[in-house]
Amino acid sequence: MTAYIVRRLFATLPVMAVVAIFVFFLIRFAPGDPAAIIAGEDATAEAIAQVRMKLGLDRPVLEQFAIWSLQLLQGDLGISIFSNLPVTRLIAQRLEPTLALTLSTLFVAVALAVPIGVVAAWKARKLVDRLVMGFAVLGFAMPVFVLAYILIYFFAVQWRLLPVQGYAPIGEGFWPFVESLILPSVALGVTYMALIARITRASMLEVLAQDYIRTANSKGLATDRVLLLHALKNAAVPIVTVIGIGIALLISGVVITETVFNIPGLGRLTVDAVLKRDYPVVQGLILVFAGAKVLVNLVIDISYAFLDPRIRY
Amino acid sequence: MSGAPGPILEVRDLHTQFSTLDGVVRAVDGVSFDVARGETLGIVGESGCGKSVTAMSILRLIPRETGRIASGSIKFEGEELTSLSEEEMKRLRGHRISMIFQEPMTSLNPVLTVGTQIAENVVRHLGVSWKQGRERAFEMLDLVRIADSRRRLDEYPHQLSGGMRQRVMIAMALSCDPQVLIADEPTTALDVTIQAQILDLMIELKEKTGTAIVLITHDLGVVAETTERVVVMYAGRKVEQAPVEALFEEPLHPYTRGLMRAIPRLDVEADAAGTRPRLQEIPGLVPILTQPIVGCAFAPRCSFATDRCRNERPPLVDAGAGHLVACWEVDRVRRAA
Amino acid sequence: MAVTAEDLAPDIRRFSLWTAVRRNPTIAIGAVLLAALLVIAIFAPWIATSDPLKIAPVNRLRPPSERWWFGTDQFGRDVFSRTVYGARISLIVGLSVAVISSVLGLALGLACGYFRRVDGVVMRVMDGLMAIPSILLAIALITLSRPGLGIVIVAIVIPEVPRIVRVVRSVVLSIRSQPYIESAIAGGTKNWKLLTRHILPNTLAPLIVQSTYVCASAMLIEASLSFLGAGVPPEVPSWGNIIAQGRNFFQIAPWIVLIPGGFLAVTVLAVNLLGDGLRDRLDPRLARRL
Amino acid sequence: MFKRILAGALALAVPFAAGQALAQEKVLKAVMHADVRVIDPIWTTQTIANIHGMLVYDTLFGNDAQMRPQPQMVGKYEISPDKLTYTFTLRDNLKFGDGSPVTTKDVIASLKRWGAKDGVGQRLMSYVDKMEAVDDKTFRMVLTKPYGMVLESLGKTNSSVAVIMREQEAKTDPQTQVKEAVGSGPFNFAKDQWVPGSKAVYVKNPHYVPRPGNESASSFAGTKYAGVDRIELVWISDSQTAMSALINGEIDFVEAPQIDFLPMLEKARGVKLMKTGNLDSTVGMIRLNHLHPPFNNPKARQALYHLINQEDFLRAIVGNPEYYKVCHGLLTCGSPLANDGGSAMLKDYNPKKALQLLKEAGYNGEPIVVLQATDHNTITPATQVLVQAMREAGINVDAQAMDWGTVVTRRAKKDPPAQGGWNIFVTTTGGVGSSNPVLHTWLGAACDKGLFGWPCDAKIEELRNAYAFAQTDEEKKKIATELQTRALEQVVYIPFGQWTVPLAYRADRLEGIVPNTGLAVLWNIKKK
Repeated sequence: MTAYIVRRLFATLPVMAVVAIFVFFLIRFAPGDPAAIIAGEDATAEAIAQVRMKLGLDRPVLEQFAIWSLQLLQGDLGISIFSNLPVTRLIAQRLEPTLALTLSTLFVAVALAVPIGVVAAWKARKLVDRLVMGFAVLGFAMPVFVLAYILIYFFAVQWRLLPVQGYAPIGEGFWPFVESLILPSVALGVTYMALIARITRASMLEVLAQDYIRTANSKGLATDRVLLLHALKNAAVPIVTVIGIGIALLISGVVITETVFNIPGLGRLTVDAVLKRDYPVVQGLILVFAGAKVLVNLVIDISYAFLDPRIRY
Repeated sequence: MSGAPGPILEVRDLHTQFSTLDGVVRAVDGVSFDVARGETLGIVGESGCGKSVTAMSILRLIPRETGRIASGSIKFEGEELTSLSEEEMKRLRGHRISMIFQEPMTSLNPVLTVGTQIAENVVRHLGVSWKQGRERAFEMLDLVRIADSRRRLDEYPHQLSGGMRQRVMIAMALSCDPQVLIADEPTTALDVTIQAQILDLMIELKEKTGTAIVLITHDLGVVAETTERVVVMYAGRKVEQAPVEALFEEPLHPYTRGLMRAIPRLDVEADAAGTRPRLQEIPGLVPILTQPIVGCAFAPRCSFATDRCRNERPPLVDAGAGHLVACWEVDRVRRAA
Repeated sequence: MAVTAEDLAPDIRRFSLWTAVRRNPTIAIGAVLLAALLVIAIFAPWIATSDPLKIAPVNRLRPPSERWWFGTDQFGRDVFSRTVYGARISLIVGLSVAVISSVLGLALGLACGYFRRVDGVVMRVMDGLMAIPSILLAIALITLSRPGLGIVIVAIVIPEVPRIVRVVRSVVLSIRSQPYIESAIAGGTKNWKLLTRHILPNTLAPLIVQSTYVCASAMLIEASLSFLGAGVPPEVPSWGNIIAQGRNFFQIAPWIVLIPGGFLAVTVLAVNLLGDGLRDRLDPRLARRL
Repeated sequence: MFKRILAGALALAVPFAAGQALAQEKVLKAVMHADVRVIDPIWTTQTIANIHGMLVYDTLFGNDAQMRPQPQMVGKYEISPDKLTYTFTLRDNLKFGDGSPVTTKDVIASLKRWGAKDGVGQRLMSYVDKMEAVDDKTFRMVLTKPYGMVLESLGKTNSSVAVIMREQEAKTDPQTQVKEAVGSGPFNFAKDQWVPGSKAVYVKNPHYVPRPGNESASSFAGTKYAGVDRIELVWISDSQTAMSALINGEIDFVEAPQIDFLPMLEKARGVKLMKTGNLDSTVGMIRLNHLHPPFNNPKARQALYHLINQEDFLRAIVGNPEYYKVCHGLLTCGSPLANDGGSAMLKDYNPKKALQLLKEAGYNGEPIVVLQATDHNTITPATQVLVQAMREAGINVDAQAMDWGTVVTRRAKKDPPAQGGWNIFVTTTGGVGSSNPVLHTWLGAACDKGLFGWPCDAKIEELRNAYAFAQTDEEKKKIATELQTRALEQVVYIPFGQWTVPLAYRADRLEGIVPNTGLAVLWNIKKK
């Protein structure tokens, strides 16, 4: 197993390399002279030239790439054009809220959607199932931001149950922390839940039609044992796969959710950096998000081995 | 356990139906039979004749969203199964009536160990601890003659051969000493030598435990070797019933005769899919079960058919010595023999 | 179960519209909704009650009424007319992204599945692209250029292509390993003939299904981009823009957000339903998986 | 890479823990109109940088609400009879946030840097012969001419305030941002807790010495002190969210609530609105690029006057007439110098005439590049109204959408519009600055040295100079009228009205807010 994990880790390297190359050249093709942006509002031509030299922008592209890659390997993502702070620091500052939001959403969505999907499959074609499927189809079509505003309007503005905006670090107490995450997690999680509930139902339906479930029923096993052990364990691989695919969805959703709920996480940093054309920050963020996604895929792949004894490495 | 005499299982006028987009399918259309204690009863017929549905109906395993037992009675030890609650039914399944299936490849759960799958049955019904359950599983594996049984307990189905898996299925089904074992095509998917071994094993265990067996098959060869009494089904109806010797000596229904002619010889090789050729040699098509069938269901394919056959449903009549047949033209058939 | 309708009644089904709808209600609902939206989009100039760009500050933030069916926004523009025109943008983005990414994905997928040498390089690049979350990639691409409908489409296409390539490639690989294709290759059948006769037709069903999902997700991404301020120029009445500009007034003028939001949701829903229905019909294998 | 980020995250957790330990401290959570991104108020003209600056730094003088300069850091001062020599002595014991004393070296370096960068400062410096330190606390400013606005300039209360930095920062090239924000103002900038794009944190400066005597605070004048232990400028870009957060009690203060929400804020329990001063706080301007065709021709510039119906703009931006005013002049309406010199041209709204005049001026349908901000409360709708009006008139508009920060960058480009330059952008400026011909830098026409758009007219500059030396109010008024007439003819910019936005705050928690038009100040606010 360890050997497999190591091998898979190495296999992610080319992917990350492609991302890095892409990110580097993406920014090189950007319109406007980064040096001019850095130099400021009414910088002279000389000042711009000076900045360009300082940043090494006057050197050949390949040399720039080599320097940039070397810095990258040392964990140096450069300096933000606008705030003059190291990109790593900006990202580190924003990591906690985003991690908290995605993890809580992941947790809540999986904890709710999987049972919902199981029940829907169990009660296939009954009212419960139709409600669940209706929710799944709608949830998948609902734009996150529209849902978010509706949630804010009722839960925060009308009924004053939860905060309108913001993020309370866990260091400021557990309840404020949880409170600040509820609405964003729901808004962010609905699409994700719809996806997971749907795949759980489909996957369970397929499994429930299998001969071994008939066997389990012929043994007179209790319903929960049949559903949750015999069926769900077999349905787990596609469910886990979709949970993994959905992480990408979450990351995209985080960008919007954090904007709506004013959460100082990586998503808002992304929007700000992109709109301000703060290229080093954009580069760093793409790398971090891509890294996260690759890592998640890795974890998912490895989890298969625990879920299905037929998979061998 | 009531020691009352009489059949352990009585099926009376069973109707099982499925609703589909094309209408209601009458999969079992008024079937009755008894199973005596310790007896081996064969149910034969082509695929789609309703024999599997009959078996599933007894255990009430018909999928609720599409199918239901429309009418009829199933009595187990004098107790009416159709009126039991689902919970009571669950207590019965795998415990007093158990079942094994056609596909040993797919009938075992691929993600649970063999030991778990046997032990959970024992734990569920006999109220023993998991440790004792595992011990019982180990005994059962020994009983069905799986070598190295201790180690096998912790293996997954994909690590076993087809024959071994069917042995595991049998071990599982018998683990709670059931009164009735329903075996739905238990050997069809296996190759010939294994088939014989499994059948021998079943008979041997039956002798040992006194379990009655309902053996469902399309294979008259298997019926001849294994069973004591035979029910022949066609299009959801019982068309003939007889002690096994009587049936093979003088089949009275034209359909049974057709089946006899189509018996695959044991030396015929199984095809690529692992199954031997089925009984498609009788000309014509199985009737459409969504349409009400007027008259004899076999009439369209029957060389003896008359207008009466096509218009009036033949009743089951006793042709002597417990040999029942539903055919207007029994006499002609007899003469044709 | 042993008995199914298919086994028992193989050849008595007669075609009728009603049975088709009953058998596959999702396709029907999706298609009807989508057709309605297409009509709205095509005939927008006749349906709209006023110029969607016309600013009338005197009439700002009016609630829905007889004169302004969907109310007005903060510039006094008619939300109904803007929503109607917005259907154009959404459908143009959805359809063109679906078509362009399908064509590109098909070409690349066929090449990858068929030519081993191409496969290595292209799939590495695709893996890299897929590692970047699509919205992130799209906004990054858009900032490289001036905002416009074209660049938005391109920016959404690029992250969608790898998904299609994967689907097509896997189909090609599975067909290629079929004995009859292998023998055809051994027998010297021309590449293009193999592609067009055997491989292409088999890829179409999953491709069509996949492209409906791409279409739906493209419309959502377009709206999200506009919402984030990185989409089509702000004066263009796309649903995302209408919502983005109205979001600040949600508490006093919720119609600016809810109505186009509803239209967007219904459109995406329609496309998804159509996709589900098509999938059930064209690709039962996939249907069981998802 | 991840290791580093992880380490950073851990490092970050420490201040969180610290924040909890000090839970008893009084914290003011305020949402300003923008996010603190640049910490050098001299380098940028952004108002938010100056709000930041006024928390951290102090000034020599501060103008009061009547725009009269009052000493702030200065203890006493003398003006020679010929009005050429000013001698300033600093108050005792003034210290920077790091504990080091404020000396005349710091003061002179800071004034030099300010004088090199800020328009008002540049003008002042053009009359300064020398600044010399007498000792650590006293310095002398010697002028070449008896310039009349020395103290007003030093005490200016709108953008690019003449703040005093440490010498080490003040020596930074004015074109480069300072790296640290250490001043002698009431608060210290907690740079380690600064999350650009989210919040900026200020803690009470233990070394700050307020003016003695408890002088009542008025605008930048009077006794200033830190009323709370900690100020968090939380950035909420969505004005509706900011409003809801205020009503919900998540924050205490909103500098610029959207006017559409004022009725809701008025109704909200615990929330109060407050007018920031006597003048309208904001003036809207459409700025044309005088360097490139067609607007290098005054006729073409004037043509646009006929496109502008101020009501349209004000309705779109403000909505409620209670908070806006049409103003056909360049000096803030309602201020002493407001006049109608040249106003007639602005009152003739006639889009057809506009196009015709434009064509007469040589316009042939080339695309006019408008920098269109997409994320600004007022500038975004104003630009949209303008673009729409231009399109309706038949002008070929190339509206380039970008965020306000990018507009700020782009507008500095002198390249032709086709090569990354521009023709038109819309902006706003403070009503206080705009009421004075000299402080109103957008009124200037100093060619290359002027502000973006680079109007170039010697007569305008002459008149602004003359104003600075005018002795009587009558003379001032006369010059102001002449100046406005000339500036409107030259079209230094096109005004589209003025408005005021009250600030909103939790009256159940805060008291002692000092009103100041144009640039919110947060000193003296106490938390109950």
